[in-house]
Amino acid sequence: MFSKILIANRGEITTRIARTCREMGIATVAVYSEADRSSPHLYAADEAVCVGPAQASESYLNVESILAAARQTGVDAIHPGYGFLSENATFARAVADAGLTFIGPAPDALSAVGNKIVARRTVAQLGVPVIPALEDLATDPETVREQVVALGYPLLIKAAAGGGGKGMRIVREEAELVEALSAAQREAEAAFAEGTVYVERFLERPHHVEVQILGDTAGNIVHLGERECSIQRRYQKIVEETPSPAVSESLRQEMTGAALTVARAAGYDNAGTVEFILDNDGKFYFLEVNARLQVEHPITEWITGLDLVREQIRIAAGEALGFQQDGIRRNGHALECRLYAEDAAHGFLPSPGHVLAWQAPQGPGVRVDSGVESQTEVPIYYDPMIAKISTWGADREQARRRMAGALRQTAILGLTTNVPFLIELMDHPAFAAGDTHTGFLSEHFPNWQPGEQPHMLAAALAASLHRGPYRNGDGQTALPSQDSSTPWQQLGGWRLGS
Amino acid sequence: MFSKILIANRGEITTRIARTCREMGIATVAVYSEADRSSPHLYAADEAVCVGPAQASESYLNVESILAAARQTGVDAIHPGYGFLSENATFARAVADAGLTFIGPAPDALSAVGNKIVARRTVAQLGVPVIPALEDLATDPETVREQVVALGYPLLIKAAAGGGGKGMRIVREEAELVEALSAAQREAEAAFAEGTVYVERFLERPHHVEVQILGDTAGNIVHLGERECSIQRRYQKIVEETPSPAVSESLRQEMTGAALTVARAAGYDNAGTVEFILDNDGKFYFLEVNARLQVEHPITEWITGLDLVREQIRIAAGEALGFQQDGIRRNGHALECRLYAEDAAHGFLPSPGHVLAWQAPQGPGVRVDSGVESQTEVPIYYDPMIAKISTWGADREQARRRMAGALRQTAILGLTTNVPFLIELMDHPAFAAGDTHTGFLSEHFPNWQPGEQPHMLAAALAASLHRGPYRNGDGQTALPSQDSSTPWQQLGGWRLGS
Amino acid sequence: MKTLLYVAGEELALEYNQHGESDDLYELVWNGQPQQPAHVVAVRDGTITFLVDGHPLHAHVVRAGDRSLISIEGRTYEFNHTPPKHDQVRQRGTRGGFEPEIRSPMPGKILAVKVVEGEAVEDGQTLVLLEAMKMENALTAEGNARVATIHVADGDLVELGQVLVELEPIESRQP
Amino acid sequence: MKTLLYVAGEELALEYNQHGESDDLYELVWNGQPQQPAHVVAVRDGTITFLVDGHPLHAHVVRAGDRSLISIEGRTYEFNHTPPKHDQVRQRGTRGGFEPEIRSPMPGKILAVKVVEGEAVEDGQTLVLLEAMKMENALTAEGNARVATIHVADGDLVELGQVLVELEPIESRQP
Repeated sequence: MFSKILIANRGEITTRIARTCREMGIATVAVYSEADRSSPHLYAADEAVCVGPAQASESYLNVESILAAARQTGVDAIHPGYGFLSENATFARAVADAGLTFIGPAPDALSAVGNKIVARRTVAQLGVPVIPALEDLATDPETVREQVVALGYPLLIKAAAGGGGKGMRIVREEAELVEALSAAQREAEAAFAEGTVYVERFLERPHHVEVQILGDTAGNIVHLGERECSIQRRYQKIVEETPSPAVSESLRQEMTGAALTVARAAGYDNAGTVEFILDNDGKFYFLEVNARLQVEHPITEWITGLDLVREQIRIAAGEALGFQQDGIRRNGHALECRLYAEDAAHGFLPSPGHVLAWQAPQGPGVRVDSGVESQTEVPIYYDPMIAKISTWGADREQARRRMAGALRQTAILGLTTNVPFLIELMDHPAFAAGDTHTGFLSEHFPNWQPGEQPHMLAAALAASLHRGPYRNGDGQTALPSQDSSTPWQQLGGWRLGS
Repeated sequence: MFSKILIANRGEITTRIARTCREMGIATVAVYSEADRSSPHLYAADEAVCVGPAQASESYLNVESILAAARQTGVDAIHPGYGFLSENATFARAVADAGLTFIGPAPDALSAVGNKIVARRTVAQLGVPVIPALEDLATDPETVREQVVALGYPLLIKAAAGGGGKGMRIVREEAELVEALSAAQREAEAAFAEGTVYVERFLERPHHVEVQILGDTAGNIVHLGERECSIQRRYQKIVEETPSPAVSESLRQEMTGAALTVARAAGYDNAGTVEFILDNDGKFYFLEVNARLQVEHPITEWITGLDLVREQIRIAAGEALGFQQDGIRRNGHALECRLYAEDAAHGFLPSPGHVLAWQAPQGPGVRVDSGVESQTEVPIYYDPMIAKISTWGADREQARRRMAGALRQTAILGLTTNVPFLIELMDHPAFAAGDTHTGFLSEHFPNWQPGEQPHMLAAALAASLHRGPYRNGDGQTALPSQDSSTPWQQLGGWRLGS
Repeated sequence: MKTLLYVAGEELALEYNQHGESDDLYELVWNGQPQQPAHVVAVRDGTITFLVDGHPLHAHVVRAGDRSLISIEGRTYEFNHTPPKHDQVRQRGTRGGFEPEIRSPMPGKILAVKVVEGEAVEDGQTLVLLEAMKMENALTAEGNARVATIHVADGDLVELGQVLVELEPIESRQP
Repeated sequence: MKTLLYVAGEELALEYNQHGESDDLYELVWNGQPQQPAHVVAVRDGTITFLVDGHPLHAHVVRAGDRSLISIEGRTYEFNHTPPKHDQVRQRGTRGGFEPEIRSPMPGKILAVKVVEGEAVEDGQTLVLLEAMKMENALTAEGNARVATIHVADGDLVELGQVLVELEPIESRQP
């Protein structure tokens, strides 16, 4: 087993990986950029190394800098988390060349499944259905315009190296094609250091269902059930759950079987996710393999009791899986909401800034994986996801009500976040009924505005009476203005400055 | 099902019960004393009613006042939590007389098991072993002195109505007897409004093991496995776990069987706990029945996936248990640590006061049930338990390491708490080995002092550099002293008042 | 006691006066309308607990410069304590008609300026690509116009509300 | 820069000076002994993060009156910023010899005063029963003595450190 692991990532996932390492008695090294000096992930680890300036390309995506930190701290292995370098086979090979273990699939399997175009072809040969797509796009926009005619609109542009919605664009008519292509390429280049994109047919209102797999280096491979991830905005998931309300037991057998077929064919090891599109007739299509830990892995951990990071580390250390397929029990229902620093009322526009106050929910069946604390920065340079709340219930309804309660317990001030939006989403009858699909938000929440402001008067009274930390815009404590209308004396309290 | 429930308690358990009610769509009423205006339990509920002055006898133990609040808010049922009126049959009857449901055992069952003396006799008749004891103590101390000679020292004085260590005294020699008796009587009177005590033989270094039971009003009764609660100070548990490291599968069969026998004989319904003393030869003795929700119920919830408060409410509403004994699966291992506002280095002396800062741990497999938040009071009038942290692991070691990590994540300032002590307890080789018994603390932590202060220098630097919040002794924000040695300018930051 | 608060330029008036009998009970008048009185049961650093008609409400409060930020049951409320100034950032989503100043809707980095000064642009044409948090956002012209002034260049970091490009409507241009 | 801090009456001296090259690196001298330098990576309201020899430490900090309270990895540290005064509460657990003043070890309520003024008491004899948080605590005489003054009565609420009873040693009593 490893004695020290470097976590080549930031935010909540670094903290989460460091916790498991600590439980396994493995020391950890966090890396951070100059923009992340206030990030809690820095002090979740036993050591921390600054790997460069704010721009991800110069820090979290900087292979040289990451490897230098690994050498300097004498680690045995590198866990890439998700995003950044997690699915970069070149990085995985460089890690191996440096004599270290990459905690993820072997570089060859990573290449095989990591490039979505290659993966599509392989999978189609296995008899697993794939969505009609155009893989070899010309470089000349005019030629592309002709190439895609056969597919028809709407189209979806996707990054070959991608994931997490980066480098994705939906194109509903030809006029949007060229600009969408170049935007997707630039985004993919920025996010994955690899700008190749491809185009596939866009299905309306399908489900996004994925199967978690886990394989060891001896070729044993199991699935941990599916996750429903249909509720998305900007092609990024915001709510996930398991089991999927759209998947019957027989469909589950088929889909998990297809997922295992894909994984076996790729010689896949470590944790991975096989993503499918499920249409309204119960037909599913292979989408891609995410060759890494998934953001939404906590819901699978809730229902299986497994620690996926621990399994990843054990597998990377060459240990065999400690269980077989029939030893895995799935119990109850789990939900995850992703908290984003974004303005749901204005096109889900990112809203970075300074966290002035943060209160996480707690209680039975509630788990919080947070990348922020009070007085930390959400920098403009990285993904706007600031925390994940997951809940477990004996059934879906209990999990849903727990989530609705947990979101109402959450307080975050200083940033605009999607918490009020998530509250309304959890309370929505269509969500309560399990009628989730990728068109859910545009169908039920078009041009959402935070209409419900039920406690405006109490909020105004709080604004008038507060004894709160007075802060400048940058979050530093400041003197209150000598506003003579605050009623300190009446409250029997004291008065600042008197 | 009930539409509104009053929770006749305070602190973490009120918040915890309110959460389940909210998940069940049941409205809640919290009660609070004048000393608890800042307590978070007040705003965990949908309504809150002040039931009297600080002294528990005038508020949380004031039956008239509680019933008036129930009438005023129009509730259907009262959940008593633990402690206070939870095992008071007179209160249970008064609730029923008011036309409301008492969420707990039927008053007759409560009387039968609630009085420990009666319970001992009943149980002995069933063939379940009981510890030698003297039940009918004379009122005259001299006669008592003669009565107990037959039992021999050391003795244990216990409250007939008691629980939670209140009204308990260990008496190692005759000279201590009289004062210990009167102290125990007064404590019992104050805590339970019932001063009767009895005396039993005190076993050295046994395990304290208890079995959780759950019965519906139709007579169906199941057990949810055992909890090991041996690690105690002042006769109060501070660490609990399930399963018990001291209980083999065959012993588990015997003990849970005995617990069911006791519960059936008492016609017991709702949630309850049958407590046993387990000696080092694997022999166990009935101790008492706790006819209420137990403080440590979260660990049973962790391993069974059941919500015990939900089950209590369903049973009280007349619903049948939704499962049978063979439908209950216990999975993994769970641990609980009780956080007390007390000074472990000075005889575990209570340390009430003002919470200046509170940061709860989070992450996978960690649950926090907290009765405090930053800027709340821990009043002198009530139990010094401020929060419970529970962790789940696939095995005991994972749960233990999670707990050790969670405790290190916890920050509480303004009060002396047992967190540093719990950290050392979790790290202790004897605890890691599962060698728990009621003499654990006196054996391994006699006269404990917080020896390890590994970060004294960093703490001193933090004290020198800190940027507030500056508070007066009562926790109110105040201006910092104009200490010219603070290096704000050097930090590139701002300077308050400049 | 009376406080004036401002939301999206609108003035809100809250009067609150202690009730005679109880030192924590406040009579409230909200924009001239009498309201249920509120018990202020606990005022702490950063949080306040009220009881309104028996219902507890717990508010997290931060004062940031001239603003008060409040969170109650997961929802956020924001008030200004002074009236809006004339030159302040226009509220997002409330613009009407032609907008001569293209402002940054969020802090970010200019990825590309897609126009040059003097260029005629059409309604909907992309003027600037702005990157924030790994997502690209196109800022477009609303209406036909001519680019008067460009204030930023590729790679610039910009703040919320910063003017990036100034436009002149085609119609109103003086020949 | 030099700070003097006090723990249990002991003076501790911390010198911290910025290293020339980096604005967050501090050279430290602790009670005259040079230490590993520390990077101060983030100073926030209520928390500070350091890096010492590559190891991060996260401290929660509150200043309460003259004291600084610090929590690092679940352990609490407390410093006074000014030297102890002569008449302050004696540290618990460090008393030596006869203690003429019986002080309350915690805030609580006097359940019963078990002695009267002028009474002779023996070593270990209970003087006062103090209740806090539902537990009874007996405060006892250390050494044979005579009760000089009783400052409290049954039912009184008392603060930490408040003098409850004053004793005179039997030996030193002037006849």
